Amino acid sequence: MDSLSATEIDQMDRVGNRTVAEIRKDFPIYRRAQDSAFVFLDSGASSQKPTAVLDAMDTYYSTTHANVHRGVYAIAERATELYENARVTLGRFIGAPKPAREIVFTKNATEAINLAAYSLARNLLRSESVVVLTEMEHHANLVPWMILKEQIGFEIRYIPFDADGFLDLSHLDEILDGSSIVAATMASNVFGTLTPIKELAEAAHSKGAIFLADGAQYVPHYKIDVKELGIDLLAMTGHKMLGPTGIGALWGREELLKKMPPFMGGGDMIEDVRLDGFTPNEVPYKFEAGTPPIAEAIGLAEAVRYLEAIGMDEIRLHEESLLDYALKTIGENFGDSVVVYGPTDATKKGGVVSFTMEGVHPHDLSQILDQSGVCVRAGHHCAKPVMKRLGVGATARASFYIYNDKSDVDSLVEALAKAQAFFA
Amino acid sequence: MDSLSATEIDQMDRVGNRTVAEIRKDFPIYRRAQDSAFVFLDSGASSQKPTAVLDAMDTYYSTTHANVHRGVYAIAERATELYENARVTLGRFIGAPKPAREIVFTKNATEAINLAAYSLARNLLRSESVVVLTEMEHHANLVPWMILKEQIGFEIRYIPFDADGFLDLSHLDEILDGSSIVAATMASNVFGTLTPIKELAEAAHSKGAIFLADGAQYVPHYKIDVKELGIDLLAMTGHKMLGPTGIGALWGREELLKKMPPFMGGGDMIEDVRLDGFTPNEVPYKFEAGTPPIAEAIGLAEAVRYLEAIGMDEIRLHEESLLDYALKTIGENFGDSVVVYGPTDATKKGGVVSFTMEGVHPHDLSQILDQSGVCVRAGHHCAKPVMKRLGVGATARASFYIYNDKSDVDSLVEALAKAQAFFA
Amino acid sequence: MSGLEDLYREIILDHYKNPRNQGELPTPPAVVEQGHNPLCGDEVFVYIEMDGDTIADIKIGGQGCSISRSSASMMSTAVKGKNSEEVHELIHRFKAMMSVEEERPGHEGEADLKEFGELAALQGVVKFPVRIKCATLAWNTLNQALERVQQAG
Amino acid sequence: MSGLEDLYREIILDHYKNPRNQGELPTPPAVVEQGHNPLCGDEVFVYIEMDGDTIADIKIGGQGCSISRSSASMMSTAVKGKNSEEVHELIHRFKAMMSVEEERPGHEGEADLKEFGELAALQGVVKFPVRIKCATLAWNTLNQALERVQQAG
Ligand SMILES: Cc1ncc(COP(=O)(O)O)c(C=O)c1O
Ligand SMILES: Cc1ncc(COP(=O)(O)O)c(C=O)c1O
Repeated sequence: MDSLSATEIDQMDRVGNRTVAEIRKDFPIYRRAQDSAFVFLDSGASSQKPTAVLDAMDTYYSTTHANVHRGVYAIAERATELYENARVTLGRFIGAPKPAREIVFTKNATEAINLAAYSLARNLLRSESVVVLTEMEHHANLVPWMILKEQIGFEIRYIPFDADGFLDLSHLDEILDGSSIVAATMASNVFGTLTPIKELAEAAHSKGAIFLADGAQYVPHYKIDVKELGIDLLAMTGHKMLGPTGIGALWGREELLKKMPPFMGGGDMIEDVRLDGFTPNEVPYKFEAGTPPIAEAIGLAEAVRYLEAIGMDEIRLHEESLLDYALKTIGENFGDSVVVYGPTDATKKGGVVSFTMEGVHPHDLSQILDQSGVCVRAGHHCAKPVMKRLGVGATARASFYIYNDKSDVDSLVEALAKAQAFFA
Repeated sequence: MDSLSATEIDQMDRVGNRTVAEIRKDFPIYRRAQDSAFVFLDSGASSQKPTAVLDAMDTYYSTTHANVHRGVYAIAERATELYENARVTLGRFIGAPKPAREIVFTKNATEAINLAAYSLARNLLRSESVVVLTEMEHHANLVPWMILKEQIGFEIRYIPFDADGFLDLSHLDEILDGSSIVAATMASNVFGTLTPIKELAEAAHSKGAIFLADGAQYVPHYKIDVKELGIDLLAMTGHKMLGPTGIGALWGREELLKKMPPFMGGGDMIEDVRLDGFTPNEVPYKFEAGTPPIAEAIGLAEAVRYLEAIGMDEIRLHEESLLDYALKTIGENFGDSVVVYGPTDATKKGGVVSFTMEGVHPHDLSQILDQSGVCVRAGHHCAKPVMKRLGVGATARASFYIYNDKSDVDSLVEALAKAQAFFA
Repeated sequence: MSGLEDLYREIILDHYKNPRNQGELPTPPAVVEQGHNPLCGDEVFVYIEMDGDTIADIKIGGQGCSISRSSASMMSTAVKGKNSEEVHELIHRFKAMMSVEEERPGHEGEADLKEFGELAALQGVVKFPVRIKCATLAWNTLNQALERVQQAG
Repeated sequence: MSGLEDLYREIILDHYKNPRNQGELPTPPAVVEQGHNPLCGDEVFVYIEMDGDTIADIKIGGQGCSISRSSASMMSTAVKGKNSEEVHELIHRFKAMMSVEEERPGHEGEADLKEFGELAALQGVVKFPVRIKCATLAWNTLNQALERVQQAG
């Protein structure tokens, strides 16, 4: 790799105008890890959290905590304001036209998709209906539909993917025919490949179908504008984008959300309750039953501000440079003994490298890498149908974020070499 | 009130072997509030958090955060261990026979009830079925059933309550006849009255019905043993018991949980997924779809340890003494101009006083109390059917917890007098 | 009780204690619309009887806090005898004063406060965000009642 | 690579690279049961053919990591020729060694390790909690297969 230019190295070691070394200072976990190697390459599963996010939550709990939407006293009002501001912050981040009314907070992306699925199913799906998914969905965008199918009996069709992990759109028109809902991931959590969301949304709309995008792996890494993309619903999760656990969101076009019936019932989502029935509240409250994850929403808003300060375009550039270097270095060092799944062109995928090593099961690989402080995921990545298609039970997966740099890739490669030797 | 004995005063100013003044030092919000009055009497809506809980979460994020159940590397294993230990801690706290398999983490009590309702409905409820609730339920235990009723068409019957806010069991046998599910709160969030849970559970079982208890207002304040009570399912919420927002739980008898179909679909709740269907995971994972509220579960476990160290019986004694004093003082100071709802015998209810003041709407009352730093809730308390029965639109509600003492009750009474003067 | 004078102006307390146009109207010819404040349980019933395009009579029912009741009471006196365009304009301006209109008309709203008459007394509510819903409840309900009239017409 | 020797004993790697009793058996007369490790996607198929109450033959299929495959391989050699009571006892003791039995039989398990033969090599897995599921997968699946035999009988 002596062909690396100074600019290329620089790209890997900084994000926008900050060095990765500086950025790491914002993440307390890198402090703890100073005496032992800590090469965290599993942000695709869950990211680390900057101090600013933890502080925002602590400050909230230490000065203003009270239940939201109901109190007339000062700290309850302030808590409500912080919670509602978090909604607007997240909404603006994704280009929501009406952030205050279009963001529904959930506990994670999975709940966001279930909410959409359960709610849409009630008004829209009958035994003769068709729901279209892709073969590379995460279980979060497969199983909710399967559960509903067991109850309602509609048809699920799948858009297939090709050998490089790209969706195969050659029969799209046929597949979408008669569909009421089309739901697809924006970025594969296995391959990292990006899906042509705008095209899919348009195709769905041309059939009169509603289009749901699973942004769990996309929103943390790319600039996104839901209006520009023309999608109807977007699922997101906080813990993959520097936010706390326990928070996610569903964005939906206001007009659509208004038409959707509620999912869970409880406090806050009602306008009136009588013993013989209830009237739902207005959007987005209609979908938020019970005490919401208040501190978590506040933490997520802080994460969004942190990401915005760094710059989403800069984040993408940084990850692309790491990805490019990783793909090349792994290829050079291991040849055919390591198989990388998905495209090898870094511009066409997110910062994710899924691979297997000949003779070493991913589980064992991950365990051995851990001895060198290298954290990668091993398993089916909640995408068992993808694994089946690839003909493997599991892969190892390294994924990058803002706190990773060139040395992390080098550590990965070194550790892989050790593992290979160990099992040789 | 010159009749107060030293013991009675002491009871109000300490919990077990710690003084309230000491306990407040554990709660950072009381630090912030030192220069201005802070009389927090809204723990029934949400409690404050001790430093230990915040620290447990911060330490987790700063040293061990990674997604659970899937990683083979050290911090992911440790995160999984902490999360699973939290399950056991909470389970033991409520006397769960098999804590590791019977606690399902949710985001709040509302999700816990919705989970139970949606899941049970699928196997159990038909248009001719009967679900029995009480007239004093929180919306969280009303609306989920109403949403399902709209879809399935079963009958909902209600156990009424009497003028003192006690359940009227005189027609219980009749009401329960033919029921499949009986669901009742353990403590009214409006009156504070306790419901005869053991008796209700037995009556439900004698009809072959499943009994669900809403413990949101009970678990934070009383020792509870689910086995002893003979209940089948218990909903809990973390933020009312010193825990963080974004976490709750459903406990269920293992045998019952095993029979219940999954609610939400996604990662972690499956054993296998194929394009043509899925096999659910074992309990409790079957009910936990997606990345769970990991830090929140860890925080809740710390809250449980904090409560256990103080002692649940001691907490109850303390609250009872405050309640007793509050009921007497309000009566003496305001006579008929303040109406207290529910029983006036402190031994028969939790630390909750719901009241209205003649000529002052609860909303205005709460706003004026806030000027004196006194935080009480005003509104329908997510129990609109109860309000309707009482013939009021709203009440004011003061509720007590371990960080309250005699001076808080005195401040409340003083502030009430000011409000009365203001609106006279 | 510092800080509260902004919220509880004399005139507000007066309308609260002596609400104008309280009661019901026979429907038809009047229409009635019910409004809820989901956060606190306040309810308002707005009855309007039209004479052509003009609100010939209006009555207010329900229950609520001082802000909600006085706002409804003041609204009833303000809109009686006005035509629907004038009423819509007033609703728009009132909500702008409460800063809940999507496009806030800059300082326009404030400049117009004088014409608001008594209604200007409710301006102080803006500082208490939770109470804004109390103040706007009757206005939103009136808006719905007008929509109902239009649909029927 | 310190720390790893506990997990990856020689004998484990040997069974991983040269798994015993791999393959399938015709069903019937054999029964087959499939096991999943939901956390990582590993799959195992356990085929058993009974001769009366005795496991006359056993074959292992599927895919998995070194721990899962070697545990299955060792299990296959350990249970072949044993009757169902002996097998159940072995399953119980193996799970006790993995500390996943509800009632852990105190130090009993450890004392018995010797009789475990090769299986004792898996003891180190206990220190790696996530891998326990890998080690027990085949055993749980065998247990299910025996249940199926019993139900059919
Ligand atoms: C009796 C009762 N049940 C259920 C709930 C709902 O709890 P959560 O909002 O945390 O879901 C509450 C709290 O408001 C309650 O008081
Ligand atoms: C593509 C995709 N969708 C959905 C999810 C689910 O996210 P969560 O577990 O936060 O609900 C994930 C994360 O695992 C994912 O990668």
